[in-house]
Order: sequence, then C-alpha cells, then structure tokens
Amino acid sequence: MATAQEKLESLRAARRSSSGVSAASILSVSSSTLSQAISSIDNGKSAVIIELGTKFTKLGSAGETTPRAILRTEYINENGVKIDANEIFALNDRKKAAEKPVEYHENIISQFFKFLFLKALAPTDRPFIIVESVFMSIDMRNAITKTVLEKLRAKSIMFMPTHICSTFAFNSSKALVIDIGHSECVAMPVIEGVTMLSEFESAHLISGKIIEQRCRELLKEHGQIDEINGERRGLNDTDFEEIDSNNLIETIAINSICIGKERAQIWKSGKIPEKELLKEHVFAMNGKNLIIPPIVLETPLEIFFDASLNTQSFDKTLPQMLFSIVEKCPIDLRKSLLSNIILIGGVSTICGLKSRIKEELIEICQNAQKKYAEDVRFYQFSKLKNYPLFGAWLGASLLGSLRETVERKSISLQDWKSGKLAEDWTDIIDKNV
Amino acid sequence: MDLGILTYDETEWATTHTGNKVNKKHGITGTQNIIIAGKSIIEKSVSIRGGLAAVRIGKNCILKSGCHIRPCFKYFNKKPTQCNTIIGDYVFMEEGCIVNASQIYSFVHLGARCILGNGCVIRECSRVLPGSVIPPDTIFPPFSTIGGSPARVIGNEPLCTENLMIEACTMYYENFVPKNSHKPSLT
Amino acid sequence: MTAEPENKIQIAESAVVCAEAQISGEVSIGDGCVIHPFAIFDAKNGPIIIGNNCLFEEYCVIRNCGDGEPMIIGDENAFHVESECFAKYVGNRNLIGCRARLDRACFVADDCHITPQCHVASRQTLEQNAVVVENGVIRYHEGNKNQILNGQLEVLRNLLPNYHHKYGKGKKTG
Amino acid sequence: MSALLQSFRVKYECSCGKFRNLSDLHFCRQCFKIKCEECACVEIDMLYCARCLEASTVPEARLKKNQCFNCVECPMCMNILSGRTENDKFFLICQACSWQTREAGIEDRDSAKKWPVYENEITNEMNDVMNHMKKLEMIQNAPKDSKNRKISKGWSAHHLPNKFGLQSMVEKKRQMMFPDLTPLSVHEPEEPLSLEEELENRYKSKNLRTADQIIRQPLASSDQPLFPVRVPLQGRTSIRCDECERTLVKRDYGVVAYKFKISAFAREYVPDIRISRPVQFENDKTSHVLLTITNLSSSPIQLKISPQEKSRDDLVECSTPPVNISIPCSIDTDTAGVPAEKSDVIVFRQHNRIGLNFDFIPNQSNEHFLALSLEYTQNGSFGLLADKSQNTEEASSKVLKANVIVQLHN
Repeated sequence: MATAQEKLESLRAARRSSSGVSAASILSVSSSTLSQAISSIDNGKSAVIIELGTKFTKLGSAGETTPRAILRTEYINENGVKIDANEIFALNDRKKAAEKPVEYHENIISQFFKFLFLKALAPTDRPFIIVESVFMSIDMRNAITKTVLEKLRAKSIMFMPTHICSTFAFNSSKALVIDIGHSECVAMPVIEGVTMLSEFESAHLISGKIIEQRCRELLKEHGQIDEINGERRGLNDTDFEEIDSNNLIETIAINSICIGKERAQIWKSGKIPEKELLKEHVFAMNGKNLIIPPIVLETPLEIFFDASLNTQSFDKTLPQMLFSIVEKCPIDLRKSLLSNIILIGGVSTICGLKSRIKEELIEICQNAQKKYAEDVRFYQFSKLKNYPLFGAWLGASLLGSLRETVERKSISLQDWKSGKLAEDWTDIIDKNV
Repeated sequence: MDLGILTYDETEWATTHTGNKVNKKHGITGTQNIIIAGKSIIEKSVSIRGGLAAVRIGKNCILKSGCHIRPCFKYFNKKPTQCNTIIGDYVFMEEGCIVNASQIYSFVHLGARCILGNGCVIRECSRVLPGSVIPPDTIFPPFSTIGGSPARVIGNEPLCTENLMIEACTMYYENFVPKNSHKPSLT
Repeated sequence: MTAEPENKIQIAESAVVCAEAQISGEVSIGDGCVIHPFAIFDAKNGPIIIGNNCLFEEYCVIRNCGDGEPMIIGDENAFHVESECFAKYVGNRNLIGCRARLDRACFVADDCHITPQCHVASRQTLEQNAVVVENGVIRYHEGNKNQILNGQLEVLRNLLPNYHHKYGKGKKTG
Repeated sequence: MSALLQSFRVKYECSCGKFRNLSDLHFCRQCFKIKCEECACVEIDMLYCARCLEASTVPEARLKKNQCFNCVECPMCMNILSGRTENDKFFLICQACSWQTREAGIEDRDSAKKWPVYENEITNEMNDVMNHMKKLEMIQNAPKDSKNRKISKGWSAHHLPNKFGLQSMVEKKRQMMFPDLTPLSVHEPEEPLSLEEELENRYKSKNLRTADQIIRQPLASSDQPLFPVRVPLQGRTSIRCDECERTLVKRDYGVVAYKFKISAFAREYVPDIRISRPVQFENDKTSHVLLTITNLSSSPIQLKISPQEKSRDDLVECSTPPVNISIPCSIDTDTAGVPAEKSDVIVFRQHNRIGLNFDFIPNQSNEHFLALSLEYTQNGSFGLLADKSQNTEEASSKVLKANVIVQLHN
C-alpha cells in the first residue's frame, strides 16, 4: 500500500514544484486496483489496446481489466458530416473499397484514430495492440499500420485475432468461441490456443443490425400511438423520424429478451401467452405516447432460431451453425466442445440468450440422435454481466502485459519503412516463426 | 468578408463619455451596479438586471437586441446569495440570448437565441452555437465550440480566435456610425 | 389586500410584485410570490389564481386563453425568463425553464421539470415527476420532491424593493 | 469568430493540398511551408479535466485511470452534477434531467467527494491469470537466451561438486529461469441462468436503459442501478511540423491559459484576403469583386497576385492582369515611401490594407469560385532568429507561394 502512495507523492511533488496548480486530491486506491496501479507505474509505457468493433470501439491500456473508454465507431469530420462505421471499414469489403482511392480511406482512418486518441490516451511512443477480426482485409491492416506508426508515432504495432484473445480470460484450453457482433457472427473452436480455422462458421443474419431491423418491423406492425385526444392509431413515417432522432430502436434492441421455445411458438401463432413476462412500455415524446407492446421486446431474437423468418439468405440459424461446427470437428473433441462455449460481442449480453441456445442445441442433438449436447455449459463471469461487451479486449489486455512477447511479435516504424508488413497469423502457420 | 457600415439614428441612442453606445429603448434596471468598460454597443430591448447584483462588462462588447443578462444565484457556504456577473472584453452576443452565467471570459461569441444556465462559466475564445441550451453550473475550457441542448463541447475553435475577435469587434464598433455623419463610406 | 376597482387584482401582503409587471384581468397572487418587472399576466378571458411562494421571472407570459374557467397555479413554482404558460392547471414545485411553453389547456402535475426550449403540447396531461427533455421526450425521475427555490425567494424579497416600486403603490419604498 | 467574419469564403491551400480557412492554418518558419492540423503532427501536452479545469501530467493521469476524481457526471444525460445539501448531508442532482443520487440508492454523505463507483470484481482473478502468463512467458523465452549464450564446456559451475556453495547459486538461477508452474485452475463453465431468474433481478425503472448509458459504465450490470460517472480527462494538444519537428503551436502552462508560448499562425505570415463588399452578379456581363488584402506580418512584402485560368468548371473567368504591389507591414509607421498609385485595379490604400478590384464573367451554374495564386517575398524576418546569422538576402530571396479560392456566391 505504501509504495504506490510514495510514488504518487513524488510525482505530485515534482509536478507541484514546477507549477502553481492546486494539488490533486489524495488518490484513494481500494486494494484490488492497487496491484494494477503498481504494475502500471514501474513498467513505464504500457501498451495501448484497441478493439475496433463495427458499433463500439474499446480502448484502454494493457494490464487493466476494464477499458478506459468505449466509444461509438463514428466521428464528425471538420465540415460537420458524420462519418459512420461502414465508411471507416470500407476497405474491408472489396466492392466498397474500389469506389474511392485508397488514400481517401486511409485519410478517414487516420482522422478516426486522431479523434479517438487526442481525447484521452497519450499515444506517442507506446506499443499498440489491435484486436482484429479474423477476416480483416490486408489493405485495411496496412492502412491502420500506416496511421498508427506514421501519424500517431507509436512505438510498435501488433495484431491479435479476437477468438484467441477471448480464451485468455478463462485460461481455458478448449473452447467454442462465438462472437456475435453488430455486423456478423463468427463462431470458431479454439483448442489449446490454436484457432481451428477449417471448422469456422459465419452468418450475416445473426447480428445486432438484424435485431434492430426486426425491432423496426415489429414496431411498425404492433406499435401504437396514443394521440392527446385519446384515439389510438398505428405508426406512420413521421413517427419513425422522431423514433430515429431519439435512437429508440437501438434502446429497444438492447432491452429485448430471448424467450423460451414454446413461448415463441405461442407468439408466432398470434395468441398472447398467459404468463406475463414483460409489461407494456410507454415512451412519451412531444405530446404523443408510443405504446411498445411486449411482443416487440420479446420476439426480435427469434430470427436467430427460426429458419422460416430469414427467407432471403441461406445462412444457417444459430443452433444449426453450432451443430455443424461440432460435426466438422475431429471425433475426440465433439463430446466436450459444447460444454465449453464462450459468448462475446455486444449482442450476447441480452438475457435469456444462453438458456435458449442450450434448449435448441439439446433439441437438435435429439433429432440427430447424437450425444454432443449432454451438458451445454457457458464460460461466464457471474459478477460481471456486461463482460461480453469487452471480452476480446480483456484478453488482449492480459496479453499486452507480457512485455517480451509484445516486442517480439510487433513491428516498429523502421521495419514498416523497410517494407515488412504487420505480422499476420497466417505467417505463423506458414513460416512457423 | 469585411463588416459593412451600420448606421443608426442618433435620437434613439445615447453615448456615454467612455464611448458606450446604448439604445434608449433598453430594459436596464439598477444602473448603479452596472459597469461597462467602454466602446460597447448595447442595442434595443437588452435587459441587464443590475438590481439583483453587480454586473461588470468589459470593453468593446457588442450586445445585440433582446439579450437578457441576469446575475446568477449561488450558495456560498450554505448561504444563498445573488452573485455578481463578470463579462470579459471583446464579447459578441447575438440576438435574444439569455445569460444567467456567473462568468463569461473575453473573446467569447454567443450565437443567437442561446440560453446560458444559472452559474455557468465560459472560458476565453469559445463559441456557443445558435439555439444551444447550456445547463446550469457547467464550466467550459478555452477554445471550445459549444452546441446542442443540453450543450456539450463539440469541437475546437481556431487557435488565433483572440486576434480575430479583437479585429472583428473593433471593426464593428468603427463601422457603427450615426446616419447623417459624412464618414467616407469605403473603409 | 389592495383591490384595483376594474380588474380585481388581489396581491397578498408578503408578495413582492414589481411595478413594471403588466397585470390585466382578474389575477389573485398568493403570499410570498416574487414577480420580476416586465412579467405579463393576461387574465382577460378568465381569472388566474396563483398559489404562494411562486417565482415569475421577467418577460414570462401567463395568459388564460380558456373561455371563462380559472387557470390555477400551485405553490413553489418557478417560471424562468421568457417562459409562456397557457395551461389550465399547474401543480406544485414545478420548474419551467427559459423559453419553455405550456400550450393551451394542458395539465401539469407536481414535481415536473420542463427544460428550456421545450414545450408541453395542448391538452396534454403531464404526470408527476415528469421531465420534458429535448424534442419532447418525457423521462421520469424517481426523486421524491423537487427542491427548486429553497432560499432564493427570501433573498429576492428583500433585494427587489430596493430598485423597483411595488405594484400599484407608485412611490419608491427603498 | 470565423463565423462573424465569414472566413469560410476564402480558402487557402495547405502544403498537403487541402483547402482550409486561413485561421486554421499554421506556418512553419523553418521550411517556409503552410501546415494544417491534418498534415502536421499533433501531440497531447497536458491532460486536464474538462469540468473542473484541473491539470494532471501523463503519468499521474494514468494512475487516476484518465478520470478526474472530484467531478462526476450524471449517468443519464452526461451532464455535470451539482451538489445540494439537506440537513447538512450532501447529495447530487443533475439540473438538466433532475436525476438524483438518491435514485441510485446512494444515501446522502457528509463529504462531497469520492462518490461510489463500480469496481471490477474479476480484477484479482485476472491478476492471477496475468502472473501465470508471465511465468509461461519466461519458460517460453528462457531456452532462447541460453541457446545463443555460448556455455564454455570445461569450466562451468554445473559439473562442480557443491564445494564452494556454487550449487545453491546455480539452483537459484535455474529457479528464476524455470519457475515452478502451479497449474492455474480453469474458470469452470457454468449452467446458464434461466430466463425467469435473470429477469426478476433486472433493475426495475420506468426508463429503458439506453446504449450510451451502458457503454459509459460497462461495470454496472443490468440488475444494478446506475452510479454517477467519473469525468474522463481530455488532452490539450500542441502542434509540431512533421518535416522539421519544430513546434508550431504550444500553449502556456496551465489549463486556462489562452496565450501561447510558441505560436506560428499562418495569418501573420501570409497576406490575408477578404471580400470587402457583397458581390453583385450581372449574369454573363463582367461584374466586379472588391478584395481587401491585409499584411499582418512584421515585414513589408512585395506581392504578385495573378488570377488562375478556368481549370475547374465552377471557377470563374477573370480578366484582370496580374498585379504587382508592395504592402508595408503594420509596425513601421513611415508610410512615405509607399507609392500612392491608383489604377483601376487598386481602389484604395490604407496603412497595411489594399483594396483590389477584380472583374470576372460569372459562369452559368450558381457556383462562382475565383482562384488566385500569390507569390510574395519578405525582408527575411520570417526566418528563424537562429539562422538570422547566415545571410538575410538568401532568406529574403525565397519566393513564397500560396493558392487561394474565393467563394463569391453566398
């Protein structure tokens, strides 16, 4: 307890002598955060960890267990236009990247990074660790490396795939990692620290964006508006503009729940189940009351489990996806894979999702007479319910505290100038560095 | 764009010895407690409530029509008091802004119809966008562009705002000439 | 009670009403109220009954546009600069921000807080503890009572008479 | 103040090719280039809390986790909370959305500081994992070190009997290199909670919790009330030219300082062009624009303004020939030497301001831009005092260029 205190006093004495500013308040450090305070003092410049999600970006410094800031992946450029996530990640898909020259996208990325960093974290000469999804395109990585090394003058940069990072926190040797993000869902088994790339499954229909679309359709269908003079009417477009200006669809999507299978059947057949889970919610906006019936809050997630709803695309539903992963796995893993599931990503904080996945998996395994789903169990921290929001970031922060491995695997400005590209996880397999 | 010539007819305006030009149809009350440093322009129906507490306005300020300046209400060691309002030099206030602030430093530009909550402080060289509502007891650092309701810092001002403001306010004051004067029209 | 003959204004003894306030029609002001100069009370087409310990800042407009029935304003309300109130009933301990507007015949319960530049639609009823935030969204705060004016009214009551005549009395008291 | 002077009308070209207001540009006195904040290198020189304007250096900020300790924000609308007292107990209230700390179940306190914040319960567990990983890392790196270090075969302490107590020292070294690895227990996966259990301990409140409130304090799970949020620190930046690493702008010490220790605003080194009067358009007849050029620098300049031809379609065809003028600087008072020539182009001449009249033919679309290119030389006072000692002719012979686009329509 005393060392941190003395260190801080010496820091403050040095600062006070050089400035007339009033002394900062005494640092009250509860015992659990003290050990980080010590670890962040003596190893000098700890690494900066960023996870670039399509909806939120998490950034913080290594060795800590909570990110310093979770910001939305959008910013306002100098002439007031709001640049949102799919423009920042335009390099990821070839079709959109081809429209504009690469420098245009690089410029957007460098503006976004400057917006992120000049607010809080001093980025100069600190190592960077970027948690990237496995399918980030090569020129996106080069653009990020160029920005971080040249524009922000960081010491070095290193890329880490999300799936391995999320297994560090549980120190688990065998896990099926499911990352349900805002734009897509990628599920992959990670066995003994090796990403089993051949058994991956991804689906665009299982994502936050689709839930918000479902919420909008359900609201259009079932939502009602109470005018001041009492008459109730359905929703029209002007109401939806107001709804969008208050960002209400996103709030509904976050507060929605995932109900059991038989209750979903009752909702689907049009009847109202007698046991009432959620009450009707009233949202008042300039004079009108918007009535949000419980069906809007309970059934948006059915699109994950009900194949009849996603007619246009051929993506599998969530349980079928997991089942096909287990089928593809080598024979000795199949038994125990479903009892070590890790759920990360913003969508997996929705309550009721885990129990519904378990129920669906048991049902699929019975139909296929397979005994994989004896005991379906999930890695979770009961004391930290919002853990999936920054699960991958936490793993990278744990790895970031190891100084030598970070230096060995990351590249610095000189390497970048000499043409060496940021290390890709495929290089490890090819050159088995 | 240089600021054009603005003419006013002398009957409606009173000029003090320190060069302040005050419209006669003002709503200023409690004039003993109000000190205006000099070379300021106060347009019509501006109300300054000197009756509640002392108000000090710096030099070369420009208060467009319909501004209300009211001293704020604070608790000093649990005793409620009306505390003074201090407005710095070269402050430009557009039409119809309600100022309950406790302190506005110099080179600040308040947009039209903005509302400053009770007891807020705006540091130098900042700009408040028109129609923004600043909640009470907020403090804004220098060079901040403030907008939205409840207002937040949404950008930074150019770093040479101080010189720009001095130039603009002095030019505005020089070009504010009585109607029948024979000033050459081209400066 | 000083009663003007034609528009029957009743002002309580302890209320401080500045001379420059324009009061017309049948207005009765409870005790302890403070009315800043240039406040406009227009009770031509219906009486206005104001409770005690209310604060009306300058340029606020209180107009009863209902035909005949009284407009009732409870106690400990604060109407800030340039706020307009055409409501039918305003409860107790409400805070109406600058340039806020209560449209015709709306009903405001107790402990509400209307942020500046917001408005309550006509004939809308506002429940207790409602907060009208930007573009009309209503949020509810679970705190029990709004403390808006504790201490401000006494200060204003002994400050205002120094610089403003009392309503209806003409000569300067301070 | 750029709004009142409408300085968005005249855009100068920065060395990185972008067109910006003159007030946003800086001038590097070493490489004589115009720099904007995009292409210059921007760094954080001081972290401060935006609400209570209290400065903290970078190491101290890292200790405080980039959060200010004594000001807290309302979790609902991210606005400052102001203190209120009731029978001399403190509580906080947000005056924008009247949220109170009592709502979050925090009873009133006697000290107005250090409001409760959610702690991360899994920190201790994560520290064990970190220590375990550090041990694994040592094992993984150890053989590399010993491999490339040549171990001299004959004389090595490994074979000597434990005569001089060497063995214990070697044992200690091996212990450090290969720490005994106590296997860390896996965090066991658990059964998922049923929907009903999760639902009924969900925090009951009349308002739905929005996404912004969750990401502001991710540690508050859905069954706990929202606590006040500590205000994140903000960085104050200083700008350095990326080619010659010289600082262009550095503010005085102290958060509320608005003066500058080092300031190189482009305004003081590049002639400032403004439209003097609103422009009247007579379509497809030559109409005029009156531009005033001010020399705010500290040296008289010889300026050559030449309108550029119509490279883009919204540019305007300008028919006035290039103009050569010299403008005195604002400091030296003797204006005798300035030729008071008045031609149809030079309309008026003040001390350091010149009014120039350009006539142009407006184009069909309602967008009219006038492109000008400036070449000017100065008497060497722009250069750094350091290399003043060399020769001012070389410094003053350097011709400085700047391209300007003037937006004539409003």
